[in-house]
Amino acid sequence: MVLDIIDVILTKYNYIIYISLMTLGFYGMIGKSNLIKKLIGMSVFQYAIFLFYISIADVEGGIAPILVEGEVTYTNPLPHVLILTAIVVAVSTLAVGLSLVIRIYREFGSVDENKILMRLKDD
Amino acid sequence: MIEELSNHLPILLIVSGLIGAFLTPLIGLIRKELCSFWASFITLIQFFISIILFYQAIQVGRISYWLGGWEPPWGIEYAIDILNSFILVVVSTICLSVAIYGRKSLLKEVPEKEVQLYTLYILLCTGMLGIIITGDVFNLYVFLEISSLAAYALVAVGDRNSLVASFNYMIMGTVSACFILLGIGYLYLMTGTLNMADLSRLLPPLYGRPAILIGLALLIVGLSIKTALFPLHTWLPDAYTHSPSAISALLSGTFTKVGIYVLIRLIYSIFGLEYFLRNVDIFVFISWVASAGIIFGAIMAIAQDDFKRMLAYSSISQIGYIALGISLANNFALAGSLLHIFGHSLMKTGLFMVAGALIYSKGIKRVSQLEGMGNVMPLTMAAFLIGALSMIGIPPTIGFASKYLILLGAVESGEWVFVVVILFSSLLTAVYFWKVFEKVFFGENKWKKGGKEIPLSMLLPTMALAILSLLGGFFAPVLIKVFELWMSGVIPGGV
Amino acid sequence: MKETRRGIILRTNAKFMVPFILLWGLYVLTHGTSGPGGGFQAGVVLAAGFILYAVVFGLQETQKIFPFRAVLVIASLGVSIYAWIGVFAIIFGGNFLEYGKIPLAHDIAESSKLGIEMVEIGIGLTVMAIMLSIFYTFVQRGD
Amino acid sequence: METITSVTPALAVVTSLIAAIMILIFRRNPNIRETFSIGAGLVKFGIVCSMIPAIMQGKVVQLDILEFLPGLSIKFSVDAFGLFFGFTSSFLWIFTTLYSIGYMRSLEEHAQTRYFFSFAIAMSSAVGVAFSGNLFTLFIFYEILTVSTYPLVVHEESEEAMSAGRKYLAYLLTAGVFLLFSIATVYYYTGTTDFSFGGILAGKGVPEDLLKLLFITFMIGCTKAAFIPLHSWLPTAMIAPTPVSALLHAVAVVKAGVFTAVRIILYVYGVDLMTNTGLAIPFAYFVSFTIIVGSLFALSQDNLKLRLAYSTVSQLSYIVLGALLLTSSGMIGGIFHIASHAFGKITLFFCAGSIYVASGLKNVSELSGIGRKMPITMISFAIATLTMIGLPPGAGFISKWYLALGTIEANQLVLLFVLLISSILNAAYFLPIVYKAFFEEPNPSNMDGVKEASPFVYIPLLLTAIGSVIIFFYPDYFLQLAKLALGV
Repeated sequence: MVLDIIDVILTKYNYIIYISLMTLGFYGMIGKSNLIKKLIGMSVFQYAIFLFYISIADVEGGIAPILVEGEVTYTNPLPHVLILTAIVVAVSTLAVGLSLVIRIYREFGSVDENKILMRLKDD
Repeated sequence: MIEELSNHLPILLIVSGLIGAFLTPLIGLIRKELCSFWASFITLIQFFISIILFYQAIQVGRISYWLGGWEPPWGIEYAIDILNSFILVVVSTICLSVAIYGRKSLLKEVPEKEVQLYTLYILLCTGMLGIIITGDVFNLYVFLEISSLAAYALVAVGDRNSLVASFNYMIMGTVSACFILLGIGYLYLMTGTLNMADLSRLLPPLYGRPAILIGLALLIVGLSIKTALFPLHTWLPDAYTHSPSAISALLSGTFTKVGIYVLIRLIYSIFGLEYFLRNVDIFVFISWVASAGIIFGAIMAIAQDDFKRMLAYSSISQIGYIALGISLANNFALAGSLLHIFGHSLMKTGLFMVAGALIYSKGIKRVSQLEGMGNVMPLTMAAFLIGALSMIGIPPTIGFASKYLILLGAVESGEWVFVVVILFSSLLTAVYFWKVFEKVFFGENKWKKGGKEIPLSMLLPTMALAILSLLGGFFAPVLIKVFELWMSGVIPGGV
Repeated sequence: MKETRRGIILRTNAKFMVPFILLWGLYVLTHGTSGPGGGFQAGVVLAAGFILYAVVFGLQETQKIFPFRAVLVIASLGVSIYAWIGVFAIIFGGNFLEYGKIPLAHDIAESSKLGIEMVEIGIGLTVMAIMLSIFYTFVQRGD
Repeated sequence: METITSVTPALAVVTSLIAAIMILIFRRNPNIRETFSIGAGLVKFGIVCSMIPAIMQGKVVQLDILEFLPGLSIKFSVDAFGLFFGFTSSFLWIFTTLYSIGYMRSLEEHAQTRYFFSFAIAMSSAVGVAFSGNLFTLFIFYEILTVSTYPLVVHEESEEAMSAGRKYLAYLLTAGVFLLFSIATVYYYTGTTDFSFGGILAGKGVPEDLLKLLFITFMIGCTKAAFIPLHSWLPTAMIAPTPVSALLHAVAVVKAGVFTAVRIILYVYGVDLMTNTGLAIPFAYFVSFTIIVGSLFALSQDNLKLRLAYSTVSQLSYIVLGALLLTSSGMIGGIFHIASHAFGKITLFFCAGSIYVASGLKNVSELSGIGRKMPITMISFAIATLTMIGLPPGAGFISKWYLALGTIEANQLVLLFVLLISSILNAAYFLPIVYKAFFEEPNPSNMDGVKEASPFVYIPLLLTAIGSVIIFFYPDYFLQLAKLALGV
């Protein structure tokens, strides 16, 4: 039983890592009231998924997918390419998020969600 | 040359949008006012391309375009069949009409920002068209994010509260996009392909695997957030209420519909109905949740005084109808859902345009201030009347046709509870619209002086959508015939 | 950001670094077809060069070299390059972005390579401009 | 049965829609606007009449417009029964338009364009209901009728009118929902919603319990027919201007409800199924309850229009009762009563409006001696009263005669007794008005200077009163139609 668990941990550690990171990020997004921290959580959340993608691309004994002579195993390049795109998307989202936070700060004078909501109610 | 180009329409649809979006700043350097015309022009092109594609799809059945000449499943494929070419037409119609409408409306509500607004506007439209047209799930994700990012930014240019609304929308939207990305990852992990047609070939042998189920669950949850399916709708009311009216009109008419389209594509094309009937009975769950959303949205709408907020809650309710139709999974209900996608786009966009017109001409945002507007802006209010009647489902409007089909679907499945839900919620819909009617048409006229219609460029799209939703009921049979062409392939047993 | 005299070491180093950063960006940009690299990375590196310059010498100084309007123009230009290459492929009878069909060189492989490189240049320019515009926007708002 | 395909039924419906648009366009010029109203009425009536020869030969005029799904289409099909209703309502529309012009102008009412516009649409849909070839089409026009009459009910725009409007909608839209449910179920089981005499539900494997439930939901759907306890919208709606009450709440809307009920009983369920399931007689008793109680309510009203409204509640159920007797005499009597009640009740409402225009009086107790001041109005009133009670020379006599025959044929002597009692009650609430009008001394405080209103007001009511007498003397045409409707 214990061995089984250890076995799972050893063979599927990539899943465990990405799920822990995702949960962490999710907590940041939902649990923190500071908008910047929410954004950080969001980034962690996104990057956890990227890690998942990268980890599934790995082929045992594979090398970087650059053409070489002879019989070799390559890792799967496709997820890398996909994640490259996804990273750009993530950066853009972060940029939009940050610019929103800046404007929110200038409008409400705070980046704390509770304070902002209080100020909205006062209107 | 023309014939040459007609083979490349799928990509031209997207490229025209991309070029259009990034040329907007340059045009803005010449003259800011030109931007809105430019946006109308680009969306007009996209509209025509969509129409032609729809026509071609009906003729041919399925058009496949290989990006860079790479054969799928290696390359990205734009696959157009009757389903998505129809949605293309719906979305591009709304994009075009809102672009024309927005010229005056946006200028008034958000002055001095034309360049950014229209760049994002075209990007949003193009992103949505991209989601619809693509036959590659990862490409779908990218387009989804392009349009979402544009949408966050567009929502944020509204009033003071819109910033917070946009931020929440962004957080929810990102969670949804991540779920979708993760779901795609699981499907890729299991099948090794990203092409939709390929997926639908490779999935059946893997039906029993838990990883497939996880992927599906993630995708459905992610898409439910994007479509604002109850109870994941929390971003929607604020986002629609506080964004500029033209943007609310666009988002309500198109963005949620695109999400619904992906849901339909996922359930009926990629996974296939077989999977849900045999392996995972998720439909029961979706249909109950959708029914709860129908009732919840309608009741919340009754309680609102803010006109746009009322419409936003009404959207949640109507999206519930579409989802219910999808989950009933028979011909009537599915045809009804597709029709309701079309109908709801027309009506809800039209209604938000009316809300924008009220803000434009009188600065009115609340239902209680609407007294006697029927005398001041008769044509706009006539459009409102038609749209609202269609929303309630009064014949012969398109709203009636689609709701009736979904009702037939519910009867056919023997789900009497949903029959009651559909019928009861029509009455609730009548309640919240009638509240407005009473004020508008029979209220005391407080606006004796200065009664004036909105400018023609705003009035025309509003009226056009209203008239379309009135006539849509008459086109419904034709559309249903077209849907049947597609449905006969995805629903076992045929019509 | 106020115009203040920064430390001389900082400025000298920056003056020394910026050309190399830009040069390296160009290298990455042009080698995307045959090695690791490409438009995205190059764009970010190029933008980093200008951002470093801006951080050290101030925003106004940078905007003298690279005004906000120019950023917009370059961003548009980059995407246009990408799009037009694709459209050229259509004009020469291929599918969108089917570089092989564009008669840039004698054989298909060579014109493919050139086509991709031109697209990468477009992407690089756009990414650089967008990164810069994000930076400008944030910094300007801080005033 | 021989069918003819023709666009005539659609034309009849579209005529008043076009008129409605024209009314909107010429809203600034009342004379042209009213010309269109009258013109459309005449044209429409002409179109309806043009179908008479064919129908009289036992043919059916049909037109398929749109097919949604197999068996689910928008379809007009004019048979004798539909023509009966269509003819009656379009004929009376002409008079009502004339009367409306007189009434609205005398009172200088506001929003006249909205009034005539809604009226035209309502008429369109009433004729649409009459000419519908299937339940689906019928439902469409049924709902349009509900919506288009709402502005007429709330015409006054007072707080009271608005709440009356809300009640009106609450009842009728809910009813529509029930009707829609029933239609969907029928379609699911039979694959069609087309009417055919003898019924479409029989032998389709519908569980018997569901058949009964469905009948109940159908009848709730026919709330427009004002069965007690779903009647209370009708008296409330009396706040509308009198011409509206006259045409819509005595002829078009309520008759659409009754018409639908009879369509469902005879053309969806069919005589055999109604007998076999044992639905007919219990429901006939239920309807009899409405007949008696409606009359009792009417007795207790002092407001003239309310009294007429409750009388309508009671009289409408005669028609349904006739259909439920399932004997040929009963059914003929029921169908015939559509016409005789229409002519009688519209006259009575016209009279009530005429009195209101001329003197501003609304209550029965104030009417002493008015017959001397307004002889034409009150003589017409007296004639119409005869029709309502069922005495010669009123058309109501014929329908009640056939109904009575029907009860005997059906061996339901209790129902015969109900008819008799209700006739006595009718007499009890109408004759005192006539007596007051002619034989009591006028009260000078409210009778001074009262004289007949404009000819636009009193001529239509005189004509409709004469009409009901003519029907008594020449009932052949209507009887023929009624018999054709039953395939006798």
